[in-house]
Amino acid sequence: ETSGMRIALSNNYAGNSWRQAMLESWQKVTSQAVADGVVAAVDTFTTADQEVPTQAAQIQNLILQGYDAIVINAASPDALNGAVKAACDAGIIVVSFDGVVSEPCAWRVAVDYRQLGQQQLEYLAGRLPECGNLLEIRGLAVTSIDNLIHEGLADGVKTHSNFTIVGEATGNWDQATAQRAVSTVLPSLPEIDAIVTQGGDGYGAAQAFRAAGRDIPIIIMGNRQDELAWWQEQRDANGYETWSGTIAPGISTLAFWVAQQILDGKEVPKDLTVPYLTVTQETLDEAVANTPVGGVANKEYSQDEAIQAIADNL
Amino acid sequence: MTDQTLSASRLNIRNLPVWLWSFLGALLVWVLSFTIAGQGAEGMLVAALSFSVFTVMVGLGQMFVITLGPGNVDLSIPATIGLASAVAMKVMDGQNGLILWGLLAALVCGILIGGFNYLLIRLLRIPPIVATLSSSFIIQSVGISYGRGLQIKPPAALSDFTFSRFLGVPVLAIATIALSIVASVVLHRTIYGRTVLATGQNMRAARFAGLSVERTRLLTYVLSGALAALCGALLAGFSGGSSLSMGREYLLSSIAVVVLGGTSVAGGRANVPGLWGGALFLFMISTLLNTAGFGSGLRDVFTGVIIVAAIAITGTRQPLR
Amino acid sequence: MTTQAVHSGRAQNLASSSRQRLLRGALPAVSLVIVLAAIWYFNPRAISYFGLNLMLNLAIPVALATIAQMCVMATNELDLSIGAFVGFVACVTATYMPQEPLLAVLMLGGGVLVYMLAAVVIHLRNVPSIVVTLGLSFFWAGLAVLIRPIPGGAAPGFLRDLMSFQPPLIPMPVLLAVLIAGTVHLILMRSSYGAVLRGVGGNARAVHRAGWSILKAKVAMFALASVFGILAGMTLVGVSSSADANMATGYTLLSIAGAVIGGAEFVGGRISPIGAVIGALVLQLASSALNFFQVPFLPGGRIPQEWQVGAQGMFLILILAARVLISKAEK
Amino acid sequence: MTAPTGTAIELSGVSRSFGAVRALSDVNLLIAEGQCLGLVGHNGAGKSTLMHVLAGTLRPDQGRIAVGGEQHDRISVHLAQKLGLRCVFQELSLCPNLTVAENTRILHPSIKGLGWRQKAGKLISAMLDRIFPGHDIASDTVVSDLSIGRRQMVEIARAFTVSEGVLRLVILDEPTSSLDATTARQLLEFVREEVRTGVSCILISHMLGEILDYSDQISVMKNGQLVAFGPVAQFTRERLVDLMSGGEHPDRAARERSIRSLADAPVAVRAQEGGQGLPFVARKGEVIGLAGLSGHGQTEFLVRVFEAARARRADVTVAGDVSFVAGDRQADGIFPLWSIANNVAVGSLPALRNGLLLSGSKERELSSRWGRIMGIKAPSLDDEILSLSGGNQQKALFARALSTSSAVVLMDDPMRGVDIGTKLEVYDIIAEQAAGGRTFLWYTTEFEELEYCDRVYVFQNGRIVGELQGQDITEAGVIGSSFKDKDAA
Ligand SMILES: Nc1ncnc2c1ncn2[C@@H]1O[C@H](COP(=O)(O)OP(=O)(O)OP(=O)(O)O)[C@@H](O)[C@H]1O
Ligand SMILES: Nc1ncnc2c1ncn2[C@@H]1O[C@H](COP(=O)(O)OP(=O)(O)OP(=O)(O)O)[C@@H](O)[C@H]1O
Ligand SMILES: [Mg+2]
Ligand SMILES: [Mg+2]
Repeated sequence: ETSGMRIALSNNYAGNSWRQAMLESWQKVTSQAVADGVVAAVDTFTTADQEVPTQAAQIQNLILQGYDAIVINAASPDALNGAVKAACDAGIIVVSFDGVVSEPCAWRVAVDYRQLGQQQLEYLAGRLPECGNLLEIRGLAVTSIDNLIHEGLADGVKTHSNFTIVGEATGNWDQATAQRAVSTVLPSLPEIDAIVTQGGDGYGAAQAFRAAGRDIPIIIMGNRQDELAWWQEQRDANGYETWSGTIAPGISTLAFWVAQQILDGKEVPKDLTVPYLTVTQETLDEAVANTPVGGVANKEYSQDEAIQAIADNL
Repeated sequence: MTDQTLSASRLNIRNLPVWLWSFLGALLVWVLSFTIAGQGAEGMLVAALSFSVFTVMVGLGQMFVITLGPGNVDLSIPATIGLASAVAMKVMDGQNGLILWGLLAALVCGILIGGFNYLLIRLLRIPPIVATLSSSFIIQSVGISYGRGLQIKPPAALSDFTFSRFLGVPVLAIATIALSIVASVVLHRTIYGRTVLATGQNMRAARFAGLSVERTRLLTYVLSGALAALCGALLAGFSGGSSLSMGREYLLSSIAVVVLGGTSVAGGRANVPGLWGGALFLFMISTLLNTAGFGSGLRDVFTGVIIVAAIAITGTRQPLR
Repeated sequence: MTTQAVHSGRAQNLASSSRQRLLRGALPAVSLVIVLAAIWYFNPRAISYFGLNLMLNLAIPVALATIAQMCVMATNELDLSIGAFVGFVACVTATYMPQEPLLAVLMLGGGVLVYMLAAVVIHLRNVPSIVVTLGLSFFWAGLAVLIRPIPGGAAPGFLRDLMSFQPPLIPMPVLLAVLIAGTVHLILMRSSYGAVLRGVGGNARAVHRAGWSILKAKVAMFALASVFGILAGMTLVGVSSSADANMATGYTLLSIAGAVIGGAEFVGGRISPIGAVIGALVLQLASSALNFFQVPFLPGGRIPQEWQVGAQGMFLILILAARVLISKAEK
Repeated sequence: MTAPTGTAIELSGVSRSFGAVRALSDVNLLIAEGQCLGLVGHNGAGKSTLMHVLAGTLRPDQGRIAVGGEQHDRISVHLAQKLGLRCVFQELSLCPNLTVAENTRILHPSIKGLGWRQKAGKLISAMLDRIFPGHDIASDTVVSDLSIGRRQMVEIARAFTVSEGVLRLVILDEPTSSLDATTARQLLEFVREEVRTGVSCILISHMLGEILDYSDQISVMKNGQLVAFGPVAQFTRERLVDLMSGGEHPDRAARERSIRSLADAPVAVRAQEGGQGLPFVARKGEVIGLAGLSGHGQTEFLVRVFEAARARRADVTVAGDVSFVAGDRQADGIFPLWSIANNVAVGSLPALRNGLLLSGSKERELSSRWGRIMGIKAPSLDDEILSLSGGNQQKALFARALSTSSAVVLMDDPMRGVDIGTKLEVYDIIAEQAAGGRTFLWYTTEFEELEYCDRVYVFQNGRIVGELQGQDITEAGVIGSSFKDKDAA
């Protein structure tokens, strides 16, 4: 019974399409939940910058506001631990998703990023049986997500030793940054057969190749609409084939239901892993059709799906 | 006597125009980069030109602002780029026929932002650094609620234009060089430019000399906003769509190219060619470090060391009298 | 008798300009009171021992960083690297301090040396501090990434204890803020060498002509700044219990804004340590407490999510706009 | 006066060049103990440069300096302090952000420890009381709150304070340029008193009367060289002018006052005074003096007129454009990064346009014409303005204002530091231009300059308390008006 309880979302950034989709899904699902009387109130708080201390301060304020649970998309896995611990000490349930926190008292909802990295190599091994030069686009430096995907990719290269990573660029999961970074390394690189990415950066890489006037290799895509639309366009024009795998922004709604279930007294494991969202050549048309222009391919969770996901992880 | 000859030779180095240093730096780093890579000299140069276009564009606006004197700086450039790119893309709606309207809408948006900044600075007497920081927060919010963070694609013609080349040189680069020449003429040969330079040296004296200081300050902030907006619209064309975070890179780099290019942070002295030197230099540094295969940590360390070393070499010892 | 009349007129005028100065000096304090009152109005629970502790413990590192920035501003320079430096210090502290304290201390000492070296370069080569510190910001950020490629580490026990210490009656952050403001006020505003240091910002040539070394003064100020930067990084780790290389990049702008709210100016060596600390507190409260205000006429009674960022901008503007009332009288 | 006793300082063969400019060439100078040396010379003669060498702020290219019998190749700032050489520079050298006491402390490394503030405050207050009895400067005032005249007073008093060691020499580089007549006299009287205790003093001034009345010895400099040296009795005003100018500037007696009747001319400036002040009217072609003790609102009045010409104000009406000659050239006048030519031309930009763009040739033409008229002494007008001597900088500001087409010229004590030869020429230019229909509003702290005015308004406490005309413009008349009993009003 959680109808009297209040839940808050602590978010540290709202400036890109993924975060906007995440917030929109959250808004949609939680306002329905409030209307249905499942919980008393759900409030959303976003900080002005992507700063750890600001978010920590925000969490400390949420403690003062007396929320029953706080759902966090964290700016840092470790540096918020002080604030998260304070929340737990105050008897508040803390659920983190996407950017998860390492404080043991909190719950974590995430995808298996390492697996996501390995999977990219699996796909490429199927496409390029002989061998290949890879360009790796990294995400935001010093984040655990970037690190996990990177390790996954490294594992993949170890398994499929005919691949070599010949270059690396830091794209910060952002198309403009990725375009710029790829442009700086491109002139010095040999023929590239494929680009392994972390999502949000594939389209920028394609733009960089276009600007340099080079043939576009297989670029593993994220789930942004521009990436998918470009892929569809290329497929229609020249039969371009690739694969996409990332975390769906709707994972925020799963975190919400997890928090609600915990408040309800259900047993929930501290670590919840859900499958990442994939788009393949077959599902591309469907994915593009379901994604708003400029938005992100998404999946939102209902309460039942969430209960199922919890059960799967037990 | 030796003292004399020494000071004479120092005089010669001083006679080198300031902006030449940044070009020399860029050249050096470029040579290093393609030597390490063993290839790609031309590709690096073209890439550097293509991206410097945007840095120089916002750098021009920032340069005029910084020249207004100590404390003057426009921190709202990144947010303006983000918002203007969204406005432009939304108005263009992917249709070639609407490109001009989209550019116009972006410009209006930039002009309004510049005017707003000036109002904060003038009417509310807020120091520019904090005024533009505050307004950048507001612009971000406007951007979020206006564009919902969506990434809208540019019309094909705009995108093609930003990629087009003339004799191997990006057309956008040629256009921006022309813009720089105009800016240089405006700076040195118009009353507006003179007023900017005078205000930067001594605002009270500029007023007593009969110059219209306040109108000039307004124009300068508006100019900075407009150039940032133009940059936003073109950048959206170049990188295939608008995004709110697109301008983030330009917060530091717009200031960096201005000061690396020899413009005085204390105001009153500006240098247009130096902007290009500074922009090319910055881009070449990241080319070099990326080519050399450094991880992000080492890359940053070296970037820092190179910038400090470069500026220390070009500096001059000036005795206090 | 006649000269008496003349002089009393002048004295009045002088008194009014020093009254304005006083009023301007009190402005940061007034804005702090206003912010606290607003918070109390919307959430009385927050203005309590527990509440102040939670709301202000993260303001301490900001206040220390602001003081560091102010030290640099006092010499007419600007430090664009303070945020990255605080991040570097945090990484060193969380990574090495608990196990290898000596190494950590050495690295932090190296940080002070680099700051002093920067002052030497800036002065002797006559180059703008903005560029030098811009370069240094990359340097510190890079080192931080090298030290902590992924976030983590642990706060040394003494820092955790310090930051979570609960003295009777007055919350620790309040106590620390007063302590910091008081100490720096003594060093810079009341000591005799402090006057020389500030004089460098006011008129370096005059100080030079009186026989002082401007180089030494600048180096001293930068060294002081680095010491406060180190304290900021250490207290930050004390509060957040582990480190992240990017954790303090925002401190650069925050510290400048805090110093300006506190009454510092970019040229002329006009600074106010007490004001700077209050400015930092105001900023901290503004960035975190603001969004919890209940605004009756808005849907949901709160600032909508997409406007929360903008609301902080408006808030900053409102605080600084209060200056107009005083400046208007002044000009 | 008395014959030289011991030698305090001896300069021999001192030379110094700035690029092509030979500011000092082979100067030999002897400063006797307990005497006041008057140093005169045209603008740019090298007086300040020589003082900088003595104060250690400038290194001579050649030459030796003996202080108290000890030889030095050069004097560092530090050594100068140790030897007891103090200098009040032509450009003010106080830190505006510090209080008067803190500024005093900067000169005295020995004042430290607990209670240093009180010590420094007492020291400076006592000295201010001695030199300028009746001053109103509190030691805890922040210097930026003081008017330029009062800053000058603080700096002078500071130079005479002693906390440890000896005070050997005090250099006063145009100390009276920002002081009104009363304070200037207080200072000079004090200098006489002080030299009697054995301190030496160098007094640089363009007011030859001061030099002749208050020095023991006089040195005349011209183009970087010492052209005459001797006891004061050997010199007269005429001889000094002759020596300085090489006979180029024949000295004239004060101008024969021509009483012009301009009562019918159109009004150029009209200001209504709130309160009990008199109204202000200036007619086309008039030269109006603003008199009174310094710091009584004359500058503020000029600024009000200046602003009224650019934006409508209810209380002041101005017919036509105005231009402004700043007195505080560092704060209100020069653009330090620009050349002399740019600094001159900046006042007339609209007239220098060729279509939309400024014409370089027109700019050069204008600035070289006015550079010549004003006699700015520089190798080239493309040199930096800061390479000019103080007086020459002031001439550039004059050139800026006069080269415009403005109907009204506002002058804020504009002759600070201008040498006598140039002054006379500028007076002529002003008279000529006034005859041509220009109106001049002229605030001056020099009484002699009021004689060039058609009418004079006397200011007190920000209000106009008197109006003098024609033969009534006498020192006594002005002082009488400015001390008109205020309590009675
Ligand atoms: N820093 C400098 N750089 C170049 N030239 C200089 C510099 N300082 C002084 N000069 C030149 O040296 C000469 C002597 O200048 P100085 O200031 O000593 O004159 P002065 O006798 O004090 O004149 P004034 O009465 O106008 O103050 C001038 O021609 C001046 O232009
Ligand atoms: N009406 C007034 N009553 C009292 N004090 C005044 C008045 N007007 C001016 N003052 C004082 O004199 C100071 C200087 O004013 P102002 O600049 O007008 O003087 P000034 O005549 O130009 O003197 P100076 O040339 O020495 O600076 C002001 O800061 C103020 O303190
Ligand atoms: Mg001089
Ligand atoms: Mg004055």
